[in-house]
Amino acid sequence: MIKTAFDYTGEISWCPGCGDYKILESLKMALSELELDPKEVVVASGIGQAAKMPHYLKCHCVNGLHGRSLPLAAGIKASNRSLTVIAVGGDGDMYGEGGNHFMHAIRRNPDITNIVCNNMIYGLTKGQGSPTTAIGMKTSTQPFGVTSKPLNPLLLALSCGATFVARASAADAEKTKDIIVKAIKHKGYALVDIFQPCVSFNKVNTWQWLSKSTKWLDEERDASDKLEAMRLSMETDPYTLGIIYRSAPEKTFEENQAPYETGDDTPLYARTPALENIRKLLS
Amino acid sequence: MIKTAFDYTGEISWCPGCGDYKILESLKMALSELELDPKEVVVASGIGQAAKMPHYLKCHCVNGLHGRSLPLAAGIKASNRSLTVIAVGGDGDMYGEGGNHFMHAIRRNPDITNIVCNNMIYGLTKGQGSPTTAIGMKTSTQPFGVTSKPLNPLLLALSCGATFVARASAADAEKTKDIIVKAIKHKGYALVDIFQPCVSFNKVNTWQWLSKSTKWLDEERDASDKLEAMRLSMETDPYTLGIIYRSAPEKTFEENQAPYETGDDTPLYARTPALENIRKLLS
Amino acid sequence: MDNIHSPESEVTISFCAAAGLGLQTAEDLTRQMLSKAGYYVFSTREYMSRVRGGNNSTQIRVSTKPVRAYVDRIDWLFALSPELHPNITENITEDTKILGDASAMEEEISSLGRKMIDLDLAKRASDLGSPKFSSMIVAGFIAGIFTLGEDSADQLIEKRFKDEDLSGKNKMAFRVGHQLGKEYVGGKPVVQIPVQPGREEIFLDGNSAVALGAASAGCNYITAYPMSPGTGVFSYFAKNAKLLGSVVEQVEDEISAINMVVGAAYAGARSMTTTSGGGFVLMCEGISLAGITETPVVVHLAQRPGPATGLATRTEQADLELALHAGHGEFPKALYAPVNVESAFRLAGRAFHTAHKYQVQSIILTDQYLLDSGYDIEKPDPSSVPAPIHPIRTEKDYKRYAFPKKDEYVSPFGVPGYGEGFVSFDSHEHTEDAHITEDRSIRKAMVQKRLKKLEALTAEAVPPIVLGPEKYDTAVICWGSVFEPLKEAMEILGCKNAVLIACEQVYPLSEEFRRIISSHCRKIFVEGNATGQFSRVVRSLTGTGADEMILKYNGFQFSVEELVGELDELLRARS
Amino acid sequence: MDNIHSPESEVTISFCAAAGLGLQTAEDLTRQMLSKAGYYVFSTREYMSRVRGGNNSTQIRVSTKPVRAYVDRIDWLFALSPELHPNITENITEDTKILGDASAMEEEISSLGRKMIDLDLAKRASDLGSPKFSSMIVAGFIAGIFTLGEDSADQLIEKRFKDEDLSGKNKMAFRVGHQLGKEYVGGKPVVQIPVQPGREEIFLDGNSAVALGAASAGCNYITAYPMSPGTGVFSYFAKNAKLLGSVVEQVEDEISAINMVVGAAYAGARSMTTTSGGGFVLMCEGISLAGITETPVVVHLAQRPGPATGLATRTEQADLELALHAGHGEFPKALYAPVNVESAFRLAGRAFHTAHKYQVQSIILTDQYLLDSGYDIEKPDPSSVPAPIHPIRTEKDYKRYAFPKKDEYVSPFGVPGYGEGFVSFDSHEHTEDAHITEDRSIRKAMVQKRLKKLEALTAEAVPPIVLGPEKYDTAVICWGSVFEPLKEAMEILGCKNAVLIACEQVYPLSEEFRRIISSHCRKIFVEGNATGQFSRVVRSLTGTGADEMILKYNGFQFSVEELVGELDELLRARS
Ligand SMILES: Cc1ncc(C[n+]2csc(CCOP(=O)(O)OP(=O)(O)O)c2C)c(N)n1
Ligand SMILES: Cc1ncc(C[n+]2csc(CCOP(=O)(O)OP(=O)(O)O)c2C)c(N)n1
Ligand code: SF4
Ligand code: SF4
Ligand SMILES: [Mg+2]
Ligand SMILES: [Mg+2]
Repeated sequence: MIKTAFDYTGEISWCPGCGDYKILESLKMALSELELDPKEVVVASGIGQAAKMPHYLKCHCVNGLHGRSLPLAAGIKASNRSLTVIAVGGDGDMYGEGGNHFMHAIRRNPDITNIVCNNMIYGLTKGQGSPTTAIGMKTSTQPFGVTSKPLNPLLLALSCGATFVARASAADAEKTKDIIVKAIKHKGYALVDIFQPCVSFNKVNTWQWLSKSTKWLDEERDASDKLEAMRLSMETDPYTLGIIYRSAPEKTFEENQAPYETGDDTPLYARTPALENIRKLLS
Repeated sequence: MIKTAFDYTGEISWCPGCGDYKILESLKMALSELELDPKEVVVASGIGQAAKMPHYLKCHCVNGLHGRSLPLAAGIKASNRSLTVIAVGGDGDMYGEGGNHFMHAIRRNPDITNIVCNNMIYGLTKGQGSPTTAIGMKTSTQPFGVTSKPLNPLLLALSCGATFVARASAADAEKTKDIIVKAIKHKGYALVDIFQPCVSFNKVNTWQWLSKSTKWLDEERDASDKLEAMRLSMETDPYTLGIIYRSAPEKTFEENQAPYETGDDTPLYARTPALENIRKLLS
Repeated sequence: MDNIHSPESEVTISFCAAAGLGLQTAEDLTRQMLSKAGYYVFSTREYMSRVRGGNNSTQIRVSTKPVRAYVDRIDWLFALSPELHPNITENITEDTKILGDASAMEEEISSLGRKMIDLDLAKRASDLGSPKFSSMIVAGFIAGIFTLGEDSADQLIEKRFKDEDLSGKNKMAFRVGHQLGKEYVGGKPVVQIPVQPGREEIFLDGNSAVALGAASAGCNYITAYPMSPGTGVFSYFAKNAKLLGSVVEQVEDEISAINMVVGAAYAGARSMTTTSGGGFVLMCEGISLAGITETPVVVHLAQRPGPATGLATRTEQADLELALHAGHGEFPKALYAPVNVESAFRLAGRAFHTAHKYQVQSIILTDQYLLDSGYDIEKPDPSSVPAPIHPIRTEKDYKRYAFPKKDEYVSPFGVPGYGEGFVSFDSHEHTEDAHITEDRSIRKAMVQKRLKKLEALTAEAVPPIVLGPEKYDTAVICWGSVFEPLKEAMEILGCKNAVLIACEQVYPLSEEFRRIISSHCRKIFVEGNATGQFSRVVRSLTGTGADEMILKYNGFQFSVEELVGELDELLRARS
Repeated sequence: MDNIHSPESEVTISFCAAAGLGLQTAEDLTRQMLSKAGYYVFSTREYMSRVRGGNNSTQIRVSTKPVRAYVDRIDWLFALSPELHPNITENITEDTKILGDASAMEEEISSLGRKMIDLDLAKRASDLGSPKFSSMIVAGFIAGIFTLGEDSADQLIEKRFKDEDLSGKNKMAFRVGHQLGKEYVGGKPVVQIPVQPGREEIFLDGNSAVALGAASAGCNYITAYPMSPGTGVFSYFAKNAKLLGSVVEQVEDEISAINMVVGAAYAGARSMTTTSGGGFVLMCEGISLAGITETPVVVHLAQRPGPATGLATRTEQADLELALHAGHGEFPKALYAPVNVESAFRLAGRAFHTAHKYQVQSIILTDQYLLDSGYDIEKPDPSSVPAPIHPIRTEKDYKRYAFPKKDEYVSPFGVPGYGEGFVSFDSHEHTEDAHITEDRSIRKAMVQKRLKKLEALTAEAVPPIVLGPEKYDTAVICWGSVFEPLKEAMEILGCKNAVLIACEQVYPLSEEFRRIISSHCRKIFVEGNATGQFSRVVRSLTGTGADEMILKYNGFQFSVEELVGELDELLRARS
């Protein structure tokens, strides 16, 4: 493994063989390739195995509530625009408990990168079905098989108007790194959903399944056709990997906010009360 | 107005000219056309102007919390399968506060009909932007114009796997009635999003706008092409009205549940504890 | 007592109309011109949860002395829409003058056994070109009965209607009303204009006061999901976002609202969210997050009657215990309960100060009555609010949750991107540098670290307002918006042996309040809820609660007269 | 006292291993074979919030007398993974026998100044064909030290491993261990097998007890969003859905969980949802909805340490006040706090009964310790649980919220589709037939209607368990899972002047409890939280709270020894 400025040296509590290690590696490589200063990077998460990731990086670690990383991250970004803000979490975290924030964060378009370690299972709570678990898969709380249709996060993001939608794979750290780099560079909200084997609880979507059931898109293709993106995101045999959709960046959440409208990017912590204007309002 | 078995005769607190009156009319006509017994019909809602609708119908009126009508309705349906259950509410109710339930109810596929009175505004709370408000529209809480992208509920429903997705219009009570009839008949979750002028707070999406900016689909068309449905739901000039998508019904939430698996449809209220089986578990 | 109002020194005007009739303009104008003329004015509103129709009312009390509370009495009733509600009809007396359109209202008024004065508004307004002018005729009429000049509202009208033609027509309507009013009182004002004490005051309602107090404390990030009556404070910020330099975001739900302000505060913003009980319950998870992460946030909880949707646009004080125990697990917080408009401004500022000084969560408990009521106050000084505490520049080995130095209560507050350190944040029990731990002794120490702040919060708690004699045998205790009606009631009763104790901070309890509560007097709690929540909180913390309670929970504020009656009875009962 | 345990009558075995080593099988087997052999067995687990690695422990107490509580003492320590935690290392004494693989553990054990017994498990297991057999060797070893037969687990192994080859190999591994163990004790059992009292008992843990109690009450609709430690009850229902005839749905979030069970209950299901504090806060909105709509629902709140994520897999009792004040607005509820496994079964049933009888919300407060602990109990009788109350057949003019008849507390409960009436449901303040109203007097009457149920809930409240002398000067008061350790501690102390008062219902308080609390004795509250929540609740309701408190909040249950120590000190201090 390449050394980066983001390397954490303490213990990691994931299971040996977990796909999260690979995603962590890709993320560190991406941050490093972008030559970001760890002190300008905030990685925010919810709760879950994937959501432990901020603890395993040398940068500002923000570990919030299950499902709530996106509003947390948007709050951070809009308070200090110079920070690079990444929201990371699991499929349950982002699409289950956090589903509403997911939809509306996309509409709001904060300039953050959203990485979802999609292992199609609830890992930390020991193997219940997640919103992306396949129909029929048996779990501890669905012992007769999952019955709800799996969510398609790519399609969902597209339908909410995301301008950068990608799917990567824990099995290909390098390509995943490339995608994360592009996602971070993309102005506005960017989704990177990453297939991730959970070796402890998901006996269906394994490393082997991953290599057999996915196919990378041509990197050079024009990814701006939305309907085509939708079609690609619905393919399941094999599943499409790569940047499914990318369109011109749009005005971000922060850019729309009053404190920054005049072009003054001073972070909110450094600002003082608008006493003069308040006096005006009181007259 | 035609008289139906569902007519309520008390006061209605909507503004004169509100699109909700027309939707109420369509709903009553639909229920009546289906010859449903009011005592077998439950209309459940959240909070908002549209969500007052159950009070204005003669049937079982269920008026729950803002955003929560879908889980409430699913709970009712799965407790007594003989009831016809309709969940009705506004765009804020269903797509804002209730956004997560919306996504996941579709995945769960309870046999309920979901009617959304989409006035692209928060009516009851006096005119704030809703998830479907157009960018740039000025409201009391977005005095400089809405900045988030409007949600496309049809696309969202399609991307979550709904098997019946339609958009109707308060301006055409008859056609809207037809669609509601079909939605109720459809086994499983069915979405009917209905454009509804809010004469008090939405000065953009008016009755006039409605007539100018929408176009009905041919009723006879085959609506089973999903990608085509997605395309249609993204059209905005004009907006598409009609059954955007309809595919073969799938197993419902209730059908998947243990109490009904053997084909016994006795409602849960009439069941007794499984004492013998509990004794078995205790041995 | 100097402040007791008499029929000579005051009149009360009530407007009753269906929602959506646009009476707001007439009300605002009335308030403004009377206040400009030197009267003291108080106004309050009660309204149904609907956009058009129904019947809402606004009360405007006009006096030669300061007025700040809701009364039953109605001297002049402008009954502009049918189906008056009991809060009006029950208070119509022989002395109430009822005005409006006979064509619309006569039947209803006579069924009440009363006569009405026909202003023939609809016709007169139509003659002027539109039914919309009705309300301007009413405003003019009021100017007339106070014998103000017929031009007394001209400036205000011009400000309101930029269009010259429209403004001209409104002035005309005003004059029509003015003529009628003046004639009606025969040129003798209903209340003499007070001698102008050269007041430099400003009309402020609770909503603006909370918003401006927060802004003065440097609030620069506010979120909300709309919910009556919590939305007013948010709308104020939205409208003035550019002046206040604040991020203002309406979010998808209350869960997002709280998490976003927690994120913002972590990054150094001074953030607040505003809601009502039904939204607040959804924020409890996020408040717990702020608790364990020691993130300073302010939550404005505008109370309304519950449970669930309850009475969406009405008033109550029934979310105190909810607020106190908001969030799972144990962590300290500070609860403020403004008692009036000045208090709302001051405490909003204080809430920010406390939150940031002790890295805790401040909750401001208001209610619909407080927020929708207003009067002229001395201009509040924004620099009277404590200046924001800025974050430190972090060192390389910065630890966000470092155990505080001796005699300190908090770890130094750093923010990401300012300094050499990493500023982390963790919702688990954590180590000093904000990483997950399950170590038993760290857990224990961190719990103690957080809870120890209660000492400081108690030491700095706002002492209660104490009004009345030095020696007393009875303490009449209230919190929040009940204060002003109760104060006026006690002034009227002229209680010799009873003091009024009003709590602006309801948790933790100040030492001063604890002393009073532990003294051997009779305690009467007056609260706007059905179970005496504050009395229960006080008892849980001190062992002493209410001996008697006066409670109200029908969606309305106590009126002065009602409190006079109930208190008098209780006070007599003992003596 | 007959129940005091001595080294002769009991041994405590602790297993320590990384998560994911599959030790569960060995533990289960040990428990089962010892219990079959006639010993009384108690087992409890504590574990980290991770799937693999770390270090978790299971304690199995084996005795000739009933055992039901957690102790510090460790007689036999199977240390199977390195990095033992302080809860283990601090309790290793000279008498503790430490067993495991020297290759993995010797260094660590000697650093503790102790010697270990090398079982050479890895090697022996590999010799048998797979490292997985380690745990079976351990189980066999335990059989050996108790001198059970080498075939004592054969049936159990066959049941567990259907595959004949696998089952055979496991039996072999067991025999290898058995031989070692037997040799080690020289054929003399560590504790004599008790005389079999012909017990017809069943091992039950808290999770199964709550689930089976609920099922016996007819629970036929359960929802959850997974959250430790609330998931166990849900998984039990999921696994047995077909036997129990229950709708079982894992939902998208806790908000959906509560609203779905409210909808189900409205339609006549007997529904429950299960969660922990962080999910419970999200349910408060829905509980308030159930409150105003008078919908009977049961919420199982499995407590763990907070705030926020806190210690996700550990135990605490810090959500009592949250539960009591859950939901905005004011409405009655009933709070149960099972004290042990029997109590969990009984109270789960009771919670349903109360909820449906009074159309209120019952909350069952358990905690991780209670849920993950178990012992052999007399088979509970499902028909001892009150039978479900069935809805009425509605008449044409049915009114869901009809004011109750004199001396009744509830409106008759109808459901849609059964009878001639419309059964409506409204989250606003409503009329008798469930339509929105803003009428002041109906509001007041409806608030009173709902709150009046508290009278009945109080009258029917479960009285406390009172153990000890008739005359006493000290009451040691606890609630929930602290009961069993406290009971054992007090037995050991042989308190002559102190009674143990354990509350199985924490709200409303029973008359019996109120009588005790108002008596002039010294009150010591023992609680698993940092602030003495129950004592505060009691004080808020009675004016009397704790004189002293023993509190613990580091994520672990009180051990018997700890309570003996702390209580002894307190009791001596006074006398
Ligand atoms: C409000 C709330 N509900 C439930 C939980 C329990 N919980 C923690 S992690 C998790 C799911 C983890 O699954 P996922 O997000 O897919 O992450 P993974 O562990 O698979 O990486 C759940 C349900 C919680 N912490 N908070
Ligand atoms: C938890 C919660 N948050 C906020 C509200 C306040 N509220 C009531 S209705 C409403 C929005 C209404 O808009 P919509 O759902 O579009 O319905 P409409 O009135 O437009 O028909 C809001 C925000 C509430 N009742 N509950
Ligand atoms: S449980 Fe699954 S997701 Fe979690 S660490 Fe283990 S392998 Fe990874
Ligand atoms: S506010 Fe709008 S949506 Fe509500 S009743 Fe009036 S017109 Fe209809
Ligand atoms: Mg997952
Ligand atoms: Mg709307």
